[in-house]
Amino acid sequence: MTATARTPKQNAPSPQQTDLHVKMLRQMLLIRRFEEKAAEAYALGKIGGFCHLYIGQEAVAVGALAALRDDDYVICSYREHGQALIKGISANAVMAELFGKATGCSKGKGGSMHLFDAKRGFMGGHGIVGGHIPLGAGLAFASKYKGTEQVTVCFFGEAAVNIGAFHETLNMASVWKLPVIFLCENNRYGMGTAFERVAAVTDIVEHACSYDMAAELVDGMNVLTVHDATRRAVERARKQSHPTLLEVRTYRYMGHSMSDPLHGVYRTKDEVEEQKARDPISHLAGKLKEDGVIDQAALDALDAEIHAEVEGAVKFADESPDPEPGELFTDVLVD
Amino acid sequence: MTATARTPKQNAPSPQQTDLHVKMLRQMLLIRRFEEKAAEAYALGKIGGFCHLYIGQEAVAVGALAALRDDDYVICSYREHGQALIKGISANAVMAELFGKATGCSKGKGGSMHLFDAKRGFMGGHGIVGGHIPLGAGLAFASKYKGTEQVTVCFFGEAAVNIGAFHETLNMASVWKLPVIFLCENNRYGMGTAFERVAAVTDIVEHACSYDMAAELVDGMNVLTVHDATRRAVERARKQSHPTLLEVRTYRYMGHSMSDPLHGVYRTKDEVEEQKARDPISHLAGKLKEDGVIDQAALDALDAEIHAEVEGAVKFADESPDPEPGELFTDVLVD
Amino acid sequence: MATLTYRDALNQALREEMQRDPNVFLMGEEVGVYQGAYKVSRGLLEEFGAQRIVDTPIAELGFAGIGVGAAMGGLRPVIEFMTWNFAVLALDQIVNSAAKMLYMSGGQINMPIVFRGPNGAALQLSSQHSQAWESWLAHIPGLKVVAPATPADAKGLLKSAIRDNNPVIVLEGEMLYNLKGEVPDGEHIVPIGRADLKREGKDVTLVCHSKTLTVALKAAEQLAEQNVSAEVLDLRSLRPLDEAAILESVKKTNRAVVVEEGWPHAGIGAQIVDLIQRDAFDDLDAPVQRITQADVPMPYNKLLERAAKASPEKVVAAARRVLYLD
Amino acid sequence: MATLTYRDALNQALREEMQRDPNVFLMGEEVGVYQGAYKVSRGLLEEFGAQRIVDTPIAELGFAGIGVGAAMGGLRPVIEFMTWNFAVLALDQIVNSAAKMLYMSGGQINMPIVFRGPNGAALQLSSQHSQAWESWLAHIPGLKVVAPATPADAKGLLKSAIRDNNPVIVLEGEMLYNLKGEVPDGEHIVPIGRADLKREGKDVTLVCHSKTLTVALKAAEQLAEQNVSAEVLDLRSLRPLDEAAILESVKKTNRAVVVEEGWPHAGIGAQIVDLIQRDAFDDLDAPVQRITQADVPMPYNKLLERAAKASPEKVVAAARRVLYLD
Ligand SMILES: Cc1ncc(C[n+]2csc(CCOP(=O)(O)OP(=O)(O)O)c2C)c(N)n1
Ligand SMILES: Cc1ncc(C[n+]2csc(CCOP(=O)(O)OP(=O)(O)O)c2C)c(N)n1
Ligand SMILES: [Mg+2]
Ligand SMILES: [Mg+2]
Repeated sequence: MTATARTPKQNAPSPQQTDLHVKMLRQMLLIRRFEEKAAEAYALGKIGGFCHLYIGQEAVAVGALAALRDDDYVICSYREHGQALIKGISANAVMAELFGKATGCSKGKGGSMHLFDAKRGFMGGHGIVGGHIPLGAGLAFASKYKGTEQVTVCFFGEAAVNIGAFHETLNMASVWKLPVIFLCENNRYGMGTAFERVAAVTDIVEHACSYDMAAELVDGMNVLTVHDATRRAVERARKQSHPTLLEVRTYRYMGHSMSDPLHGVYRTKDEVEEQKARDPISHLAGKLKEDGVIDQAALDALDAEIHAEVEGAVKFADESPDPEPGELFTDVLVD
Repeated sequence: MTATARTPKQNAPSPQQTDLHVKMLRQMLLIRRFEEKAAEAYALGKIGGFCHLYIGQEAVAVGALAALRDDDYVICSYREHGQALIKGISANAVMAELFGKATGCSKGKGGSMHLFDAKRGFMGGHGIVGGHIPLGAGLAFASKYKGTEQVTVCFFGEAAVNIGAFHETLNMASVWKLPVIFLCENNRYGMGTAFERVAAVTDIVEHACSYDMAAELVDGMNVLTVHDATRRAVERARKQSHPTLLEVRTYRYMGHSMSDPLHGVYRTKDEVEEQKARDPISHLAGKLKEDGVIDQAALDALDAEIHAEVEGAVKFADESPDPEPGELFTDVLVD
Repeated sequence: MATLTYRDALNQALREEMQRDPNVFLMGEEVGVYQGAYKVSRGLLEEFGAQRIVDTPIAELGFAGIGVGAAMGGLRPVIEFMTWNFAVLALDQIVNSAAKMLYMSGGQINMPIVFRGPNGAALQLSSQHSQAWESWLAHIPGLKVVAPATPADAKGLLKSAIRDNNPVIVLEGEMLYNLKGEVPDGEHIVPIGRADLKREGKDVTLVCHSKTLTVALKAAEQLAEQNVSAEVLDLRSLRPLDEAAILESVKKTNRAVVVEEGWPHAGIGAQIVDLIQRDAFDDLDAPVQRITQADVPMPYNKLLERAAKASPEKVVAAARRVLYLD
Repeated sequence: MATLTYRDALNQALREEMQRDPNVFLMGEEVGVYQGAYKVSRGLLEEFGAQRIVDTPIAELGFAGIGVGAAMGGLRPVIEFMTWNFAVLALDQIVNSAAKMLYMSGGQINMPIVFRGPNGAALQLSSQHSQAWESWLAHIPGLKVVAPATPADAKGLLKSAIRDNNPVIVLEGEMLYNLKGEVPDGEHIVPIGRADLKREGKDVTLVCHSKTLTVALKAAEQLAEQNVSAEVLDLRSLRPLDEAAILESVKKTNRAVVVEEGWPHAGIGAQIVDLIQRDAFDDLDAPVQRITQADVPMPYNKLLERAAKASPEKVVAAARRVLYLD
């Protein structure tokens, strides 16, 4: 069992690595710009209900998913726009879902909290805290049963560690040696509650001891660190069929959901600003510039391209039709 | 945090200690003989439903409860005849409850799994595995809130450690520093399932680490060891309002409940016999004889007296009336 | 008498009962520092301190059970579920511990506990966050279940619930928190088990509760324009039901429509129909009709969601059907 | 055709379906080494091995959810609850994950999962171990709910449930496991959603399911001695309900008594009454009566327990009432 923060070795990156890094930068930017657009659309009343943005946490989804095969499974909580986009759902289909349109990835029936694309292995956004953790183990159970060597990554927030489902599942995943990665995005708050106010032990990796599970504490503001740790966990899952608990320390810049204040009474504005100084996108962009991989012009071009993509997504969503009225009664049961 | 087995210091016992030891011997014998009678009565159809005997585990209830004040709370699973008897419910009232009679400690409405005596701080037998663990913490919450310095001991089996309620509760008990002792009777099996088949980590004390809680591993076949460990935990609860997790290693001689086979397919007859060689009653009786505190004649007399008590309880239960038919509709709500 | 929102009426009830009885405390997610997810507990942490306004981890089963244990230990807990959607995780403690403790202890252990929080669909929260649980909860003996529709009833019923020595479920309407109404100051108590005639009429009885009161009242207005006089009976309590009030109204109007927020199959409305047809059989001039949520998980899309919910138009149509007007 | 117990009929269904489809597996407490708490899975571990007969820890919420996840991953899990009393801990997974997955994914994810186990009171198991959950489960769209009363139906419905691509709840009767009856060998399928006329009659319809079939059949015999011809309709499926069969029978007899095992308030029986009064209003010669469990937690004492349960005597009395014989 390991429970220590590791930093990747500082060798000169290979061309493939450089390509990967640029790709990850692009992906993080896509999430960032997408979420900014979603916030705008929410303010305009085009998106309704709860809408939980991922801004600040982009390195986690991007770093982790870069370690996966296309046929691996990803399953998430309600804060899943980022993972959905990176698992291959188009910005159009995600935005249209937020708009509740028929062209959305869940046909407008799921909304922000329930994005799905089963064909791409994106097994949903789920709304009950902790409720999807056993589902993640179940997906891994199926892969192991069928011998497909697929790996499942299950993302959840640190507050979910206080709920029973987390513990029941980690125990079974360990007893049955399931190829699953429990990836805890520790952004320090569950809604307005700082984790240390409601958890006796704040290092989530500690829980791995009770389940004899491999674990790693990871800097979630660094996409490369996240990628490395996830690769190790994926290998453990794919080769040995062993589960891993990853605690990835990250930070959410926005309020819990669109209806919540940006920092509120539970954290200071200063704290938020301090954290923004560790921004994962600026961090990687800076590094790539330093390494001479890209320059500011290339970065600007990339950003413009992404801007166009998400603007296009808004337009697509806007112009897409609502589901037919009859859709109310379909998909309750299959024949 | 401590998580080691301790043995009491081997000084010559004081007269008070000797009295206590004899009392504990008597209490263990009472449970043993009571349960034997209950088994007989069950076979005769006088007791119905599920009936979980405590034979083999007597040292746990007796040792632990000897460390309590009268106004302390005890709360248990369905395997609670022993604790009920030691918390001060008469053998008559317990037996009558098993017989479903109006004179039973729950008026015949609860049965074997739901013995209650609120005035004596015996807060029930409960039937859903793990379900009473939060109740125990809640009792401790109330004592702390009111400043009564009462301690709560919550007994449960090792299989309950796999269920969410255990984890949610330990976390809150630690965060809120509740004066509660989580006493896990690890008898190695939950029904027909050996703990190691369904738990990733078999030392239950390990879970205390995840909740920053004091813990102790205790030999449950030795009533003195149980008593000592519980006294330490009670002190911690009463003086500092700190919770403790006690893992008490014990063994059940009988089947899971009266309808289950004695050993079945999940354990060997030999294993059961081996464990019986560590019998807590013989062990203490032997020690007291060795120390010259009692002789065989005194022991026989004690046993005869207890026999008479439990025979009396059977007679009492037998002759007691069933509840009035109208009782079906009372106690659903109070006015 | 002041004009208050439903939210503030609940807040007032909590505050007054906590002032009155030091054994009353509030526990739940975000009730303290954050002032309540829906701000029902605003200001209470400041007034009563962290011992009595207890922020919990996300552990519904655990803290519901701790509440039940605290009630066994002599306190009067008010357990807030951020929404009843999450309380599904705590049902074991509500059903097996709270509702049965008195009975299985042979009458020894009272259970003065309140479980409260918003129930039912708000706007576009999709299927896992839009459930109305009254039919499940009202099914359970050993519980009382109330569902206030107005600020005054919210205050009066919550006060009754807190003073009750039995476990009481208080179903608040998430969409009602901003609703304003007159609320009597101080000692305003609404007894549990008593329905309230919110509008008198003679042609048809509209039976409703919680959010469907607004639906029924709007329907009654539309019906009035069509020369149909609808009586609107707000149940307020779902367990016990005010059977006498229901029967009295139906015996007067001879026709009824039951409007509920939840799903139809084995819903609480079916129980009301059962009562009416059994005890007012000869008074009924038409079969009782029900308007419920569509029998589907709640969709996210706004139009589909609207179509799924009970509406005045649906109630009007049902009323016209029982009057054989169409 | 062999004579089998209800237990062995279920065992046969499981075995045959597991032989037929390697994606079917059984998971639950004590299903393997211990051969099942009620021996429904006897011999299956030996035949199919530990990968397909999976013993779990006591973690109902967790393993129900793992089952749902496995179904999302393409398997066909059969999740055994040792009894449905413990499944109350797993309701979040049944309601929020299994029942809604297809809908909230916009039709992408099928949910071919079975949740099964004994439901309702056995003998003197007291309040926490004697609950009948059909009314709760049947309330939920996205689920199918069946409750077989005979060995043949047990086999046929479990086979249908396992082959269904939707989540199916199979409520077995703990008191029925030893019941013997003729069971067709091999491919015996009972379609979900189809009631079965277990006895024909013309004066009154007794609607029942699961354990109350025996009660209704005994009542019908007693009624026959009193020259009353009772028809006994076994619902078998509670969601979807065979509405046509219920209405057809009531239109023939013009009177009905609904017998159910659970509590009355918002029970499944109320839904049947609602249906009958709405769609057979003019055919009804008397209000429909219901016989249910007494509206109390189940007591331990044998006599009280007996008094709490539905009985042939109570059904006979209700039948006489709807026939205005008393
Ligand atoms: C069981 C349950 N309880 C409460 C909620 C309401 N709720 C939604 S998100 C949330 C906070 C979760 O925090 P965390 O797990 O840290 O994830 P984050 O939002 O930080 O990504 C709460 C309390 C819920 N959805 N489910
Ligand atoms: C939630 C729940 N699941 C299953 C059961 C059935 N059951 C009763 S006791 C038991 C085994 C419990 O074992 P353990 O906790 O070790 O206690 P022991 O019986 O050994 O004292 C099981 C599975 C139950 N009562 N509650
Ligand atoms: Mg968080
Ligand atoms: Mg055990």
